[in-house]
Amino acid sequence: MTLKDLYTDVILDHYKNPRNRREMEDPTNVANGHNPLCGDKLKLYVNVENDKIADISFIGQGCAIHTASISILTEKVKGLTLDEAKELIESFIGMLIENGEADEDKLGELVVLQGVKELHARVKCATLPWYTLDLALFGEDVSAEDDIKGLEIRLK
Amino acid sequence: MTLKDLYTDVILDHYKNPRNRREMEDPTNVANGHNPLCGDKLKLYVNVENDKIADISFIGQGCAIHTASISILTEKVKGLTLDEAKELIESFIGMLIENGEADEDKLGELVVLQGVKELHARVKCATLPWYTLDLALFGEDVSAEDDIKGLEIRLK
Amino acid sequence: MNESKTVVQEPHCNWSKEGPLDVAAIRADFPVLERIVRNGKSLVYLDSAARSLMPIQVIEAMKHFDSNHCANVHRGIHLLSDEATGAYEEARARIASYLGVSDAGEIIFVRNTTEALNLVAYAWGIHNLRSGDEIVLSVMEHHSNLVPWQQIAKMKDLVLKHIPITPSGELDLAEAERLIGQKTKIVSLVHMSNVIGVLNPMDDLSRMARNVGALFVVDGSQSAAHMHIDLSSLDCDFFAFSGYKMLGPTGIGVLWGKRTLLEEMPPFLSGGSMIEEVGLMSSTWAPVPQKFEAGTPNITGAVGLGIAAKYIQRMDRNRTLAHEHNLISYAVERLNELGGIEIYGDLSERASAIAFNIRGIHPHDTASILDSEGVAARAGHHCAQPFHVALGIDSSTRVSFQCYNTRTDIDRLIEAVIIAKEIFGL
Amino acid sequence: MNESKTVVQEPHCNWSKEGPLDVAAIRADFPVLERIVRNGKSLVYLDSAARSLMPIQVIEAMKHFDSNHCANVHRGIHLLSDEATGAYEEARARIASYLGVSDAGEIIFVRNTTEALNLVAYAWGIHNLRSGDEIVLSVMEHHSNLVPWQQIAKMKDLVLKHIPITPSGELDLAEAERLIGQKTKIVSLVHMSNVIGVLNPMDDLSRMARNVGALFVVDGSQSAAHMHIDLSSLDCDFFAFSGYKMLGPTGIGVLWGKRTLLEEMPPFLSGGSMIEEVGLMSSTWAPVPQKFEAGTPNITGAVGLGIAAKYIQRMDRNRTLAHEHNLISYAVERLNELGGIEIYGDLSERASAIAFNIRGIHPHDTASILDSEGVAARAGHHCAQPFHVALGIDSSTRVSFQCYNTRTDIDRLIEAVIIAKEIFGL
Ligand SMILES: Cc1ncc(COP(=O)(O)O)c(C=O)c1O
Ligand SMILES: Cc1ncc(COP(=O)(O)O)c(C=O)c1O
Repeated sequence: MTLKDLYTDVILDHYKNPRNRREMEDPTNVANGHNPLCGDKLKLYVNVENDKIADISFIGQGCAIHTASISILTEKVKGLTLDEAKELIESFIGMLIENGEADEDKLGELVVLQGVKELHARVKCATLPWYTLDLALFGEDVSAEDDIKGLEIRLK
Repeated sequence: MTLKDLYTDVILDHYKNPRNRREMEDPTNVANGHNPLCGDKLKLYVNVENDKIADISFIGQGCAIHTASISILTEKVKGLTLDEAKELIESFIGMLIENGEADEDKLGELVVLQGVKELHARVKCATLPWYTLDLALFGEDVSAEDDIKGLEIRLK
Repeated sequence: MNESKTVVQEPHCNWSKEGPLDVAAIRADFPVLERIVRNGKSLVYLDSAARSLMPIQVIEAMKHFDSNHCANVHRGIHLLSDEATGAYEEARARIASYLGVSDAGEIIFVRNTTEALNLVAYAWGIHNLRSGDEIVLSVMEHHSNLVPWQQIAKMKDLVLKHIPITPSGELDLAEAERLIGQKTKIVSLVHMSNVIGVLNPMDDLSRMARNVGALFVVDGSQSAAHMHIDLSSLDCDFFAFSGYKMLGPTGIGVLWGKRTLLEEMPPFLSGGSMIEEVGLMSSTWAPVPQKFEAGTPNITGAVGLGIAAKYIQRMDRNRTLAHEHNLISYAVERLNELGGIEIYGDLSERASAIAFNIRGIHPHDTASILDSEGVAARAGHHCAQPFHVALGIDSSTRVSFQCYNTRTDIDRLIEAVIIAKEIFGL
Repeated sequence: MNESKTVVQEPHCNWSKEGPLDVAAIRADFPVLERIVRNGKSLVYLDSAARSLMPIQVIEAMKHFDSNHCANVHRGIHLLSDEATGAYEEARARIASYLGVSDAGEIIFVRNTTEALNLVAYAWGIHNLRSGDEIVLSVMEHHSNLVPWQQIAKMKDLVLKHIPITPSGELDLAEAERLIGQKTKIVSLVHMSNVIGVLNPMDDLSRMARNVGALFVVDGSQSAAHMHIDLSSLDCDFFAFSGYKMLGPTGIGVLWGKRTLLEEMPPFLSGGSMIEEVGLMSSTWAPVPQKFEAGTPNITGAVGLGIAAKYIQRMDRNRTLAHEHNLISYAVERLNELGGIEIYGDLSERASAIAFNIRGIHPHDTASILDSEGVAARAGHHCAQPFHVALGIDSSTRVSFQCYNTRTDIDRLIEAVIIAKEIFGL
């Protein structure tokens, strides 16, 4: 794979114009994601209403892979139920971490990130937002402003 | 060299019947020799009168090389002037440490220890008594009971 | 991380993995055994307790790694660095498997046992020990399991106690029971003696430590090389050993610790690689095990150690131990036949080493004569001065064994001992 | 001791020792340079500041040592142990010669720079520093020269001060003069930056430290690999570096210290090999350098480092530095031509490394694209987070150079940067 195939227009577009990059005033759930190895940091705000993701946004900076991953994430999960979000998180992480096939039906646009799998050192760039979402939705005590130190352990 | 050639009758005789192994009541000079690497320890007593070694003795235990070296030493230096003793010390150490020829005229019986040179790890067994004598005669503050910690540095 | 490909291949071995140990074929893996040493004699290496030899599989794996994957670990995006990271973490996983540990993150790479024990003494000790607390060691310990505790004891005003030995050279368990009490915070003991080869009853000792809530630290320097270690059943908190005693290279060793303890402990050495974030005035720590691996590690050493572990696992530690037991029994029998030999410790079974003296010959002379006959043995206190004091001697001659030794080696030893006795007219 | 024969032969080199560096012939010594990496591309290795490659002479010397002289050092009477001791001490003497040090006993082998700096911080620091004492560092330091001092500062209630940088990225000497004052007990500074390749004016800084009677500690991790070091004229007290950055193996590094200081200092790690006599309750220390080398050292690593030092000395560090200066000037020129590139530090001369960013591309993306073109570079904070903060950035792309790099390598770098810009539509 040459990297022209990885850095598609979709990824570059999300990198240059990330969707939903803003703070949120009254989120129900918040989590911080941090990859100390590369310095990527993000804060994810979620507004869950009636078991559905009514709104989602983030702040933070990172590389193109990271930014595209979080930007697409916010678009894809808005409106999903918590169960549906959980399923998507698992599919996405499964695509990059396990040796399973990418489920195109479920993942849609997210399959553009599949190529990251071949670049071990970059996998975390793509998965960090998803682990952070998992934490925001299903972690313990995530409504508080919790600096999630342990996150990179799960990424290792 | 097989070790039969090193462990001659002379060495074994001195090992089994070391000469002048006894404490001394009123020595003028004392030094302790210690090789922590192998555990050899000796205390050397000298009685210097009118610039001559009137009496010399030692206590301590060690291997055959060490014991023969100290035993022959006591025999050889008794009666020597300090200058003569210094010369002998230098000849002996020179034989084992430097690449010079052994001076048989000066060293006499001591040449039986020449073979030790080929056994790097054993050279200190043979030289320790001589460094200790040097210290006893010419070191600073050696009339006191001085535990010569630094000795093995000089042996290195 | 997603490591699909193996970077460092497992060792290829030509000998059979079934039946008794095929020592002749195994010997062919050890290039040092081809050495001709003093007086044209072929080498008989009986000093494995000081350092074991290395099989060509380990030497070649390291050479291959340095020739192909020479890069630093962690953080690197480029292929070589990714491969080096993969190989380093593979080595960690191999050591975990060697020790029966399921969480490879509990494996900390250090230089040697000494550093591992210092790490525990400093990082756990400084922060958890209070004046008057007691540490129980034994008189059988290697200096590395004595001196760091002496240092901490001085710093924190602690009390050191030492389990004595019985006349047969074994730890005195009745005394141990008495010494390990309510004030005991750490019990740190050698698993297998590097002097007389006795295997200590760790289950009993662990139980005593557990009963009083003390940490149980095991110096596995010798045991890791000679017997099957299963840390899921050996109930200890820390286990330390060095690579170069188990067919691996120098400069790499292991501290295994329970994750919960490691996570609570402050770091020991600090600097690059063990941090999360660094500010000018303070920093936060990376997770375990990185927290304890400051600076660039011995990457190639870890790779070599991983292969050494696999090599030993292929031989099967039950097979090698049986082989060594056989050899040692034979050696003890032959030495005893000679007469005039004092063997230290009155043991029914010895692993790895025999310490003895020929009456009337100082061990340095013995070792020199053995050396001149091509037999590499060690003489001295073997970094266990207090143990020698307890045995009532200054020093001893030690012969120690590994998978590659044979009965012929012992016959050569016996011949050399006979020559020593002859030379000394005994 | 009486070491007549050389155990480890000096490296044999095929290239000419006169005239300009014969880089083509030198490259042939480095097996990794034959690697085909991503997408069938040959390797362009521009990550020597993280780890330099190893010449075959070093790799073979280590293999030869492990295959022939595999034994432990110190104390051993038998031939192999005597040879191993000889080789280890030979390595110490080679390092002394490399550093212009006449007393080889001042060379202490450690794992890496990080351990060396921790040793100074703990062993010297704990015993000599008092509440309120000041330590002066700089914002340019590698984490390894920041975090150990933070730890000691916390322990002993010390004050840390940091020399800032000027807009051009150099240490601000006027500020240094102001910060180094009567309360300063230690000044510890990096000799050559691992990020922007600036060479700090150690003579000026040393004078400032001397004026107030402070210790002067030099982090020579980068400088030891790239320039002629003469510790008889560089007026410092401690000098630390790692072997794997100067064509040697991982797992071995050096702390040089003045004998008088080393002799006064208590030991750091304790255990076997660093003791004189051990009792159950207390022990006495071996002389320098053994006092600081607890446990079995990385013998093979030291041997490899000794050969690496000789290899570099044969190339002649003035020649390699001139070669690297040439390359770096060319790289800077070509990068600047491209436009849209920010190079950090406005320096007339750079040694070893260039840190840059392509405007609009995150350095991780840059490094990945470089990697896919076969160019190994590094992206991140390079273990110098505070320095990046001072430069006003989060991270950078770093390319770094060694004797084996060529103009072709830089042309390949430039092509890859152009591809990165194309991919990102810049
Ligand atoms: C300037 C500088 N200091 C210290 C270090 C730390 O070296 P090590 O990881 O070998 O301890 C490095 C290497 O990355 C460095 O470049
Ligand atoms: C029982 C025991 N403990 C500790 C050590 C110390 O090991 P190292 O020198 O590798 O730190 C040794 C090795 O001599 C040993 O045999």
